[in-house]
Amino acid sequence: MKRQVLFLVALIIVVGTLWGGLSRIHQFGDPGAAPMDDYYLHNAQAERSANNIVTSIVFDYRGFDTLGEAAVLFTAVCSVLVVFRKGGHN
Amino acid sequence: MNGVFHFFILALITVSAFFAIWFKDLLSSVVSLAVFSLLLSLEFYVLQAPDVAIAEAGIGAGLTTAIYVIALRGCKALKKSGGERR
Amino acid sequence: MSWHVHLPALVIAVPLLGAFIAPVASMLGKVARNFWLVGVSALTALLSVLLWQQVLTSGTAIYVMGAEAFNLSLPSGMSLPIRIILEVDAFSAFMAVVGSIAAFAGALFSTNYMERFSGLDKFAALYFLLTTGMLGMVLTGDLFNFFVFLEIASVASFGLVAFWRDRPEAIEASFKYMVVSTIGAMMILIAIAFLYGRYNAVSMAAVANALRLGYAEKIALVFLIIALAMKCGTVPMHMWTPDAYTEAPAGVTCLLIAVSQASLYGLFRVCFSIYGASLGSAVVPWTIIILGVLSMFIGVSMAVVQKEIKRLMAYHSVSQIGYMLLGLGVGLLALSDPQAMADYGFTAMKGGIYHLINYTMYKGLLFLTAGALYYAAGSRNLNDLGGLARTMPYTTFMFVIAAAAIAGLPPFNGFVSKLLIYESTFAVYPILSIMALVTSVLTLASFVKVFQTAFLGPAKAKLAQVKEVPPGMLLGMSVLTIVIIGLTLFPTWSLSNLVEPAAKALVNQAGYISAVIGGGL
Amino acid sequence: MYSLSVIVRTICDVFAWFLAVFGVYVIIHGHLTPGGGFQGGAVVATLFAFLLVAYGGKKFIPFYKSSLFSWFETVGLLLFIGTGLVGLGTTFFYNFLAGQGGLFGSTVPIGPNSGVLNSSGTIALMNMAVGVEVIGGLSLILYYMFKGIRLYEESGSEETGHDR
Amino acid sequence: MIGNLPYLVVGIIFLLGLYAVLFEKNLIKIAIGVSLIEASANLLLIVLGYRTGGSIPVFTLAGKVGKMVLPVPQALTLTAIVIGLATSALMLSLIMMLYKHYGTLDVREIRRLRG
Amino acid sequence: MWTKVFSGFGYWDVYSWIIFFFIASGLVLWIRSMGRSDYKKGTEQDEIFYGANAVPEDGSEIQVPASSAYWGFVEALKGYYEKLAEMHSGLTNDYVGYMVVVAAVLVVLVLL
Repeated sequence: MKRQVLFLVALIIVVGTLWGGLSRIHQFGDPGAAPMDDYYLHNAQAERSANNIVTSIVFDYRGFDTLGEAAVLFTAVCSVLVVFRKGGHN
Repeated sequence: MNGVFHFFILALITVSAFFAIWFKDLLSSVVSLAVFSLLLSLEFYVLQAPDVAIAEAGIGAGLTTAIYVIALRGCKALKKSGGERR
Repeated sequence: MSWHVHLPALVIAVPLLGAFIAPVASMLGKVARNFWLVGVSALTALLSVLLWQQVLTSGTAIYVMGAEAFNLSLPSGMSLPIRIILEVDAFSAFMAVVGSIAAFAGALFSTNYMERFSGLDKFAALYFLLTTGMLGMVLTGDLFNFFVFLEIASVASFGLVAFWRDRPEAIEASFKYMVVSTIGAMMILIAIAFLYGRYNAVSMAAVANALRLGYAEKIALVFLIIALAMKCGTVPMHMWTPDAYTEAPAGVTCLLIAVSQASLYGLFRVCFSIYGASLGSAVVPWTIIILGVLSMFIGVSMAVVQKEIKRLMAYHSVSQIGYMLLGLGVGLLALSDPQAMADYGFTAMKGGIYHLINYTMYKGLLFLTAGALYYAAGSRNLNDLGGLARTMPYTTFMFVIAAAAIAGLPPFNGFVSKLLIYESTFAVYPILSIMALVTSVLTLASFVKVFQTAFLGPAKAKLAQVKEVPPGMLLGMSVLTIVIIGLTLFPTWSLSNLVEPAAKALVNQAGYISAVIGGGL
Repeated sequence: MYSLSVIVRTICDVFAWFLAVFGVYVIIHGHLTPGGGFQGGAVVATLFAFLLVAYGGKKFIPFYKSSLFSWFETVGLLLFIGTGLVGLGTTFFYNFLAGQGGLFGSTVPIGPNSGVLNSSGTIALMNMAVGVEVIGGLSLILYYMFKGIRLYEESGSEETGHDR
Repeated sequence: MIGNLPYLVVGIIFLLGLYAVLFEKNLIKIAIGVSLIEASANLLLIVLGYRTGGSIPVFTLAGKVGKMVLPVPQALTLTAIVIGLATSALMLSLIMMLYKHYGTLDVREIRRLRG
Repeated sequence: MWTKVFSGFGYWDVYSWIIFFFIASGLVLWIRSMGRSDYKKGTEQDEIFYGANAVPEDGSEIQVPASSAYWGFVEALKGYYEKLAEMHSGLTNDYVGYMVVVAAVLVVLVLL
C-alpha cells in the first residue's frame, strides 16, 4: 500500500513536470521558424513531383523510416504467428 | 466558431479517455477507446492533418477495436465484468 | 563511386532483406533455412567489419538516404539536414562489429539448438529483424529513425522471448518486458517530439548543434535517460531482464545482450554527443554513476542466491552493465574538465568501452553454454545438474574460459577492462572502486558455485545418457571463445585499434556535429 | 462468433465492395490526395474485420486464404525494399523515376493544382507495395488472432522443447 | 480561445494512460493504458506541427504555399500509429495466451517469475 | 612492447603473466612428482572414503545442492535479501512503477 502512494506521488510529479515542459516548447499554433518543414513545403513538389507533401516525406525524404515501419508491421505479424502457431514437433 | 468546435472535441477526447479507464465492464472500456480514437481522428482533421486522420480512423478506430474485441472474446470475458477485483 | 560508400546502408539492408526472404527460403527445406540463417549473419558480420575498417581509415562515414550523392547532406541555403542520415563514427562502427559478431555466433548456435521447435521460418525472420534493429540503432544519425529501429528490435525480441509459447513463463516474461519496454519507447518518442518542437530538427547532429539547455530540454533528457537505461537493464528498472533473458532461447539471449548494448550506446550517444558539454551540472553523470553502482551490487547479490542457471547469469548481466555505466559515467563527469579528462576520465571511458565488447562476448558465451547444458541435460535447475564435465568436455572448457573472464581473473580480457575501471575510479572516489571490487569477488563466488554444482562432483544417474551437444552449437560457442582468447592475448592491439578510436569519437562532440553540419557540405 | 442476420450480411456484401474500392483508391491516389499505402491497406483490412463480424468464423475462415495473404505481405515488402535497392546506383532509396518521363515520371505544375496521377516516381510505386504489404499483414493478424480463440479446444500440439 | 489547451489534453491523456498501467489490475486495462499513452504521443506530434490558419499540406486540395501546417510531424505520426497498432496486436495476443495458461486476467496472479 | 596495457597508474602485461604462470605450474608439477610412488590404480587405494559406509551409487545422494551453497552468507544478510525479494514482486505494475519513480527523482534533481 505504501508502494502505491509512492507511485501516485511519482506519477503526479512526472506528469506535472511534463506538462510544464510541454507548455514551454512553443505556443500552440505558432511553431516559429521551421527551416526543415519550410524546405519541404517550398521544394518538395518541384523536386519529387508529388502533390501530397506528407506522402513525399513519408516515402522519399524519410523513406527509410517507412521501411522500418513496414518492418515493424512484418515483425508484429511474425510474432503473432509465432504465438498462435500450430504446435507439434518437427 | 472553429475555436468552440475545437474546444468541444478536446473536452470529449478527455472524457472518453477517462471513461476508457473508468468503466468496469471491459467491453464498455473498449468501445470507449474506439470512440476516443474516432474523436482523436476528428481532432487530427481539425489540426489539418487528413493523412493522419484517415490512418487513425482506419487503424485506431477500426482495426484496433476489432483486435480488442477478438481478444476479449478469446478471454471469454466479453460479457463478464472484468473489474470487480479492483 | 565505389561500393564502399554504400556500406552503412548495406549493413542494415542485408539482414532486413534476409528477414523478408527468410519465410520463402524456409519453404526450400531445413538445410536451406539454416544455410540462410548462418550465411546472412556471416555476411552482415563481414560487412560491419569492412565498415569499421573504412571508418578507421577515412574518418566518420556519412550516408544520406535517397539524396543525389551519398554525402550531400545539406541543400543550398540550409543549415540542417532534411533527409535521414546514417552517421557512422568509430564508436558506432565498433558497436556494429560487436553486435554482428554476437549475432553470428547466436545464429550458428541456433541452427541445432532450435531444431526441437516448430515455426522456425518465423524464428529466422525475427532473428534477422532483431539484428537489423540493433544495427540500425547503432548506425543511425537520426533521432526518429533511432526510435523506429528501437521498436523493430523491441517487437522482434517480444516475439522471440515468447517463442516457446507452451511455457507459461515465456509468455509471462514477454508480456512484462513488453509493457515496460513499450512505455519506455513512448517516453523516447515524447522526448523526440520535445526536441523536434524546440529546434525543428530530428537529426542528432542538428539538434546537438542548436541545443541550449532549458526546461523542455531537461525533461527530454530525463525521459531519454530513463527509457534507455531501462532498456539496458539498470537497477531499479531491471526487473524484466532476468525474466526475458531466462525465457528466451539461448541463441536469442546472446543477441539480446547485444541489443541491450545498443540501448547503452543510445544512452551515451544522447549524453555525450547530443547534450555533451551543455549538460552543465554534475547531476546526470552522478545519476549514471549511482545507477551503475546500484546495478553492480544489487545485480550480483541477487545472482548469488539464484538456483536456475540462466537466471543467475541474467542477474550477472545486470551487474556487468553497472561497470560500463560506472566507467562511462566517470568519463561524463570529467567531460567539461580537460585536466580531469586526461588524468582519469579517458582511462575510465576506455575501460567502460573495452568492458562493453568483453561483456558482450563472454556473457553471450555464458548464455550459450547454459543453453547447451539445458539442451543436453534437459534442466536449468542447478540442483538437478552435476558431474557434466566428464560427458561435455568442450562445453566445460568454454564455460571455464567465460566464467574466468567475467570474474575478472587474470589474464583474461575481463581483468584488463576491470583494472582500467578500478584504477581510474579510484582516482575520483575510492569507494566506487571498492564497490566494484566487492562485486567482482561476488561474481567469482557465484560462478564457482555454478561450476561446482553443474560440472564437478559425481555424475548423477539421471544424467548418465547426456552427450556432448551437436557441432553447430559447439561452433557457435567456439566463435565467441576465439574472440575472447584473441582479446586476452592482444590487449594492447584491441585497446589501441578498437577501443581508443571509439572513446575518442564519443568524446569529440564537435567532430560529430561538424561531420554533418559544418565543414564541406 | 456467430454469423449475423441476413440483412446485415447483405448490407455488408454491398459495403464490402465500396470499402475495397475506396481502399484501393486511397492507395493509388496516395501521392495526390490524403492517404497512401498504410491508410488504404488499413481500410481494406477493416473490410476483413467487417466480414468476420458479419459472417462469423465458420464461414470466414474457409473463405480466407492465409497463404495467399502471406504471399501478399512478402511480395509487398520485397517490392518495397527492392525499389529502394534499385536506387542504390545513386543512394539507397533514391527516387530514380521522378521527373524522368515514362512510368510515374510526369512532372506536376508548381503550386495548387489538381494533380497528375502519373507522377511522383517511386513514391507511387512504394505506396502500392506498402498497400499490398499492409493488406496482407493486417488481415493475417486478424485471421491468426481469431483462430487463436480456438486454441483452447485444441490439444496435443504442445511442445516440450528442452524440458525433459 | 484555445491557448495551450491541446498540450494540457496531451498531458491528461498521458496521465490517464500511465495511471491505468500503474494501478489497474486487469491485463486488458493495462493494454488500454498503453494505447492511451501511444495516442498521447501521436497527438503531441500533430499539435506541435499546427500553424494557426494553416492549410492541409496537399496541393491537390488547394491552399497557399506559405500558409501550410508543418508536414514532418504528420509523417512521423503516421509511422508511430502503425507501430502502435503492431504493439497493441502483439500485446493482446500475449494476453490471450496468458489467459489460456493462467486462466485469469488478474495481473496479481500472473507472477510465476519473481525473486 | 605491444602487449602492455598502461592504465595511467601502472601497467599490465599478459605475456609476463603467462610466463610466470608456466613457471609456477612447472614448480607445482615438480613438487608433485616428489610425492609417493607406491600408489596403484585399481586397488582399494583409490576408493572414496565415505565414513566407513558403502559409497552411494548415484552421485546426487552425496552432492551438496546448489540451493544450499553460501547458506551462511544468505543467512547473515537475511534482512537485505528479504527487502530484495519484496522488491522483485513479479507485478507488472511495479515494474513500470519503479521506472516512474526513478524518472520523478531524476526530474526533480535535474530541474532543481
